[in-house]
Amino acid sequence: QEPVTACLITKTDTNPFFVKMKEGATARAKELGVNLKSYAGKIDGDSESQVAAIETCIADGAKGLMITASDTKGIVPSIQKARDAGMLVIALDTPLEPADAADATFATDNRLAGKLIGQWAAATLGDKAKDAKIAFLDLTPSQPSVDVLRDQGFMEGFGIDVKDGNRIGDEDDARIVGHDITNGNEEGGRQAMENLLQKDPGINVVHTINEPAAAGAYEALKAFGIQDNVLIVSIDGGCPGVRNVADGAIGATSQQYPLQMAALGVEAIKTFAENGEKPKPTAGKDFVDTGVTLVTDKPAPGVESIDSKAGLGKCWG
Amino acid sequence: MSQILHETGVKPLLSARGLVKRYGRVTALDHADFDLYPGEILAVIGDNGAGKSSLIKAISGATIPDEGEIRLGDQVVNFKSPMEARDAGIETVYQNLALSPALSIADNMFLGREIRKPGVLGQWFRMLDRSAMERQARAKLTELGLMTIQNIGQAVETLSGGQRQGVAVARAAAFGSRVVIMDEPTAALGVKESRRVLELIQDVKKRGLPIVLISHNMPHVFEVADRIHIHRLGRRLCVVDPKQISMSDAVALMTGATQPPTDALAA
Amino acid sequence: MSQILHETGVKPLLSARGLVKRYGRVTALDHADFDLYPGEILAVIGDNGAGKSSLIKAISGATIPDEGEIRLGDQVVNFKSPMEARDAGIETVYQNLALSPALSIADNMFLGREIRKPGVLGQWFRMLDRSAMERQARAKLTELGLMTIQNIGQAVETLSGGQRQGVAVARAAAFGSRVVIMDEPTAALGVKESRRVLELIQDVKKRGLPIVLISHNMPHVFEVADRIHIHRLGRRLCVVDPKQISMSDAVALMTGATQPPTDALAA
Amino acid sequence: MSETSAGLHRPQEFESVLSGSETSVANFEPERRTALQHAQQFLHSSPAAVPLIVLVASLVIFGAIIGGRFFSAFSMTLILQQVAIVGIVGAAQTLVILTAGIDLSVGAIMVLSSVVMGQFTFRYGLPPALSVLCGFAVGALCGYINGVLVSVMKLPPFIVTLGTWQIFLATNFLYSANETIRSQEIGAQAPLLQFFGETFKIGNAVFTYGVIAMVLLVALLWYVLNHTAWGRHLHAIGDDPEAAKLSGVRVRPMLVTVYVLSGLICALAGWCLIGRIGSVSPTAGQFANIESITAVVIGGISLFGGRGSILGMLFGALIVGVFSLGLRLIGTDPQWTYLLIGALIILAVAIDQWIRKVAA
Amino acid sequence: MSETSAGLHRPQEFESVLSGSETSVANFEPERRTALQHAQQFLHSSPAAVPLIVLVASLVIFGAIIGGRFFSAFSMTLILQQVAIVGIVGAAQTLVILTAGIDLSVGAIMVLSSVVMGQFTFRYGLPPALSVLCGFAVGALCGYINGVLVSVMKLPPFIVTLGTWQIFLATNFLYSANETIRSQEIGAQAPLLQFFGETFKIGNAVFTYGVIAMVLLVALLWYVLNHTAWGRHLHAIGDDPEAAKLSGVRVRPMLVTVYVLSGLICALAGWCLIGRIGSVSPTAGQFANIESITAVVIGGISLFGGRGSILGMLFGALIVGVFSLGLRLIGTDPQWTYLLIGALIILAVAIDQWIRKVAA
Ligand SMILES: Nc1ncnc2c1ncn2[C@@H]1O[C@H](COP(=O)(O)OP(=O)(O)OP(=O)(O)O)[C@@H](O)[C@H]1O
Ligand SMILES: Nc1ncnc2c1ncn2[C@@H]1O[C@H](COP(=O)(O)OP(=O)(O)OP(=O)(O)O)[C@@H](O)[C@H]1O
Ligand SMILES: [Mg+2]
Ligand SMILES: [Mg+2]
Repeated sequence: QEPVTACLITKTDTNPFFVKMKEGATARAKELGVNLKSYAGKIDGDSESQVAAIETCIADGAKGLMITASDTKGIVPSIQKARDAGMLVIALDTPLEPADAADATFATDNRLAGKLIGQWAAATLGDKAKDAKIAFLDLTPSQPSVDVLRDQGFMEGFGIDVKDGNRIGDEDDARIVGHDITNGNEEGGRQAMENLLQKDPGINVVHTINEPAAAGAYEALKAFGIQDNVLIVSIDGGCPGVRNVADGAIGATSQQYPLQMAALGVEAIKTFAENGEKPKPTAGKDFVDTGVTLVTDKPAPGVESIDSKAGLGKCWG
Repeated sequence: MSQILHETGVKPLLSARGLVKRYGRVTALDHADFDLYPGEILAVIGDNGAGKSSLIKAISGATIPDEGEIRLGDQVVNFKSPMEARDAGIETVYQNLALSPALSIADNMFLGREIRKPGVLGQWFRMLDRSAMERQARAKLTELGLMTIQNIGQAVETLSGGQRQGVAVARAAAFGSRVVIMDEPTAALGVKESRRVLELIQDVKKRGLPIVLISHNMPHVFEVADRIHIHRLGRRLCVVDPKQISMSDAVALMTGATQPPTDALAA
Repeated sequence: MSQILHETGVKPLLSARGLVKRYGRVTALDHADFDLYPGEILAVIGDNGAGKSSLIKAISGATIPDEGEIRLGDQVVNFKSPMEARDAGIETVYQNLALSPALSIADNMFLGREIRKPGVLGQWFRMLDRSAMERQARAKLTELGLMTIQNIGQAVETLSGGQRQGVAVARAAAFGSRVVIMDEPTAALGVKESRRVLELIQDVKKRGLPIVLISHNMPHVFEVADRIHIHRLGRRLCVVDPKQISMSDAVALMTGATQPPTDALAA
Repeated sequence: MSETSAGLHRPQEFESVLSGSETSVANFEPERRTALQHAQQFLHSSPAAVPLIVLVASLVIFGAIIGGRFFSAFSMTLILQQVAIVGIVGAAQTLVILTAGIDLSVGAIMVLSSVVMGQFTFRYGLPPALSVLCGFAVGALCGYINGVLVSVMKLPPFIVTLGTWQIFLATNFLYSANETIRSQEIGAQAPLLQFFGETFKIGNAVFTYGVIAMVLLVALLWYVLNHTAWGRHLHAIGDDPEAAKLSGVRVRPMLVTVYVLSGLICALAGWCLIGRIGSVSPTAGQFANIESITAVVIGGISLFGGRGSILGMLFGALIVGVFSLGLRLIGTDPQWTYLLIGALIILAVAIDQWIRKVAA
Repeated sequence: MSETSAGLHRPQEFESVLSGSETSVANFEPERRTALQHAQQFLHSSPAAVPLIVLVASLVIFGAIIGGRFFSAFSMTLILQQVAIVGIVGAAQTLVILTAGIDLSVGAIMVLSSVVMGQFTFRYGLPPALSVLCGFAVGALCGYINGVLVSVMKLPPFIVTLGTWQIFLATNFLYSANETIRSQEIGAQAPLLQFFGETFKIGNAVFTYGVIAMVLLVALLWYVLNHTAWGRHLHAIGDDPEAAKLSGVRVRPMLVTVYVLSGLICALAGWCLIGRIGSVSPTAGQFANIESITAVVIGGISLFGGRGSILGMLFGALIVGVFSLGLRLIGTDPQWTYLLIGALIILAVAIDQWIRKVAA
């Protein structure tokens, strides 16, 4: 009997998050004897490559595919083709729009992840939260859904009126110094931080879209000599990020579990190939929540968290 | 309008008055005049940089003069492009040839006046009639007895300098219906090749077309020219008759060693 | 080695034997020979495409011949680049001039042989001595009496064709220590400018340097040449003495109308 | 050498001997031609032959390695589908490159046109057919801007399109407010926009109308470039614009036309893009410029203009498609694909250079 | 015109009159020069003047709009810091473009070198200084590959570097396995790698060594390009490679040297990059090629080679930096920055063209 073929399609193959996702999937696939093929876009937002990858999987006769979609709306027709070809489609990390376009979604609750760091920041500042000065380092100008969910989740957690919860930038809270884009990397993080500090050097809270952006922001703060006066919060929980928490560069980060996501995905496809059973969503949610945990060495009252040592044990990358 | 050195009564076919052309700080044409009479060979001579090429470029539509008036027959013309001058019957061989290296000889000869297939193919699909063009190109080249080219479809870049010059001259001679202008057609050519071009010029004249010939080669000029236009410092200095003036005198005028007699002076 | 048309005993300064150069399907040089004797002006004539430029390119290191041997004095030389030929004292004015349009006259004259500042600046920081180069360039141009250029620092692209040719010729004449080669230096020049170049050639000869002159202008060739190398179909057909042969005979040989007498034939 | 008027109108004496000279022009033929030289000669005279050979060879090699999964009607037509957009944009790029230009803004024009088609329908409620026309108008306008800057202002095409690329792309993001229009909505309200994504089957082979559009477009342009005066003029401009102008080609209007046409073709690509990805997404097509240039280069078209065949571009695009699908099916890291395509680009010009040098 | 041997060695008769001819070369001077023409003349003779004027003007305008927040020593030096990497890569790009080439692979070489510096230290445990040397060696090797393909194989630089860009970038990802090395680890174990990120203050002005490196590099190259034989030769090659070769410039080795030098400068940029972002990240520097070409173009350096000043490139980079920071401080959408920079690119060449045309 031919081994089950499964596909993993990530946004890029250069971001450590997806690299680790691929590693987790590969390791589990090897254990289970699944033949795993992985594909990726060239850059974040490169939907055409993902479409081509889906088509390749169909041509390849794969039994199932896992995808972190670059264009969550745009990819749907291609996903439908894969499902029509009898494949199990699992959205990893990023839900599709509509979410039921995939057979299942294995994801972090990004809004919750944002909310956790928001709550932590508010609790850590205590009374000073009333007149905090907050910088938002976002992903790209196109406001992809992760960006929106994390950003708006943070605001909810911190106690900012989000207005339209599906849009960044319509808030009018005086504590927001501004938003800038980072492309999710160190370079962008540093430049965005510098620009916002130029706008208001009194910034004391920085929300970053991911840990590379946080690392870049930290470099900028260090160059300004104010790194100790500013709280940086982030989301990801990759090993470099958790170590940055341990070193105090990042105050707190919401850890997600890409390896587990991918591993669960591979298992689900294997099960589906054997007996046609589809995975069921987590109770109370419309997706399989792979969990999110706040990692910080300065726990704040009322926010559940683990310390960086524990975080390091579960980190990826 | 003075009709220099020509029987009164005959009107110039092509004439220009007061042409001015400036390139940045350089004034290439400084109120230049020009007259070409029917059926004659008019030589234009002058020092390097005197403005000869600029003059014929202005006349043939390759540049638009800043000032001045050009008449073809009785009409004032304003050529905006070489195409328009060509449509009016003025064909020019430019100093730098103006052939497209990668195109074939036939394509080059018919560039801008392609023949289309008859019928629907040509009218609706605008399909070129390659074989007709090649046939005609071969016929024209053979008729002018200019060269022995095996393959009329070969790219111009594979031809020797002399052969290329031949194609350019043949194109002008074949299609010029009112005037043929040649800017230093023999400058890079050997003795034999130059001779062929001179013979060709005389053939064209026999067909009744007037020719403008720019050249630095005095013996050639004095051999073929009916009148000589001497250009100096961006304007026409005078027009002389090669039968009544020696080469030495022409060269002296051209280089500024002597001044022209007043009766030969342009208007 | 036959020493054509030259007193026995005197050895050629620059000679070549059996040079072959192929460009794809074209054989530009087909076992060509060449001899230049001390102190002479050797003219090279031939039809377009006969291979004259290819010959002097091979001799001056601009192309590397496929076969054949070149000797300078008693030594076999293998120039890999024009630089090496120049270092050996061979200066060449190429048919297409070889000047850099955006560089100044002085920069062009000293290209590849720049003068550096004396002392630490020059040795350690390799700084150019601009003023020395400009001074020397001006001196050389004036000494050769070739032109009236106001500003030695102006870019070559702002010069007229005649002036550019002047700079190229002056550069070769000024720096050539053993041989000066000129490929059609007067092709695009007017009567006056051509005359200046011919005078310059004779000046250089007076300084004892031998000169190779390629030209299609028979009167010029017969005026200045001591010997005439006739090139045909990629090889040396014969060498003739302009004092003992008429222009007609030379042209007849060059174009293949007659065959050379056996005693003038190359080895 | 006494000079008398009697001497006029007669050739100089030394020229009289010319009548006896050989009449043939010096003509060197090589001693003997080797098989290699014959091959070079052939390849030189048919510019699309090399990419075609490479295409066939890569099909055979991948077929041998991967087997039936690759060498099936389904896979072959899949490659065509995946290549359709690049092929169409590549056709626009070919026109521009044949005039010795380059168009870095093709991708931006494509996506801007597709966004206009979508937003005009959904934001302003125009009938889809009208929106499509508006999309084409925008493509033509963008091309017109490029064309005027290149031909009238005489600015270098590389710089012009480097600038307009950023301008058109930014306009696209600002205008669309980064909003994607969902496939379901389009399917329900304006299926015309997805027209080029519709498929039909012949046996196992699956074609989309986008593929048909690409093939027809390339065939049409091949005809126009090779069999009409316009095509000849375009080649002449790329070869030597000054010579073209002097020998009677209207260079300026031709150049404007070429860029406008390129813009229109990009708009067509934008329409096909909606069909291909289903939705209207302002972030699509980021690499269309590099991919189209890659196809053109691998297809053996000279970046210096005037030389090459549009068929070569099509083969070039297909070669990239074959490599991408083949390597993905083998399961190599995508980075190896990029690496190989990079090597392929260099190899393609190296071969081209070699053919040209030896067969000159 | 009878021909006798007595007639030899004498000029033709008509030439004898030349002794009386005017000795001056035809010389046309314009009637009178307007102030505009004077300005054009000045701008023509100093190629870096236009970008300098634009730079000063944009500083003044943004200063007027934004006020002290923008117009402070601190902000000014911040722009310098943000521009340092582009300025260094732009210096490499300038060298290549002056030879009428283009280098699309600069960003890939930069990031590959930085990855080598980091990985050699942390993966193999080499001393940081040695790793840095290895990084430079890799940069030089990449440049050498480009140089050989361009000068020895005679392939067009655009295509060569289009290919090697993809090759070097893929190599970078494959080799690094996409692993980022953290700033804290580098700071603890190999601070040398972050050397160019260290800052020092003069009053309110904050400088990094990276900024110093950029300024010194540009100054050095300016000297070399304008005051040494090597620099003159480089200009001559860009102007007309055939002419340069025939007048005694060793074109091939020069070209190889230029590309190797470009690779080395990119490696330096890679080192500075580590300093700037703290960590070693294989995904950095993706847009360095476009950004450096933009700086060069806005700086008034001709893409056709031979013309322009490296100082212009520096001003060009700074103009982009001023616009980026200024627009962010005003609070416009980042897309407006791209749009304006696109317009700036076109404007820059248009002005350049105008100056050249009228002052020719
Ligand atoms: N396109 C141009 N741009 C700038 N200057 C030009 C241009 N064309 C001609 N000139 C200048 O105009 C003047 C006249 O040039 P033109 O070519 O008409 O002279 P010419 O008499 O044909 O000389 P030649 O005998 O050398 O061909 C020269 O000083 C030349 O430098
Ligand atoms: N770089 C080259 N590539 C291909 N063919 C060449 C090259 N250089 C010369 N040839 C060919 O070699 C032959 C000899 O050319 P060459 O330039 O030496 O002739 P020439 O005697 O100098 O002619 P002219 O009097 O026209 O200058 C010609 O057929 C020419 O086309
Ligand atoms: Mg002229
Ligand atoms: Mg020659």
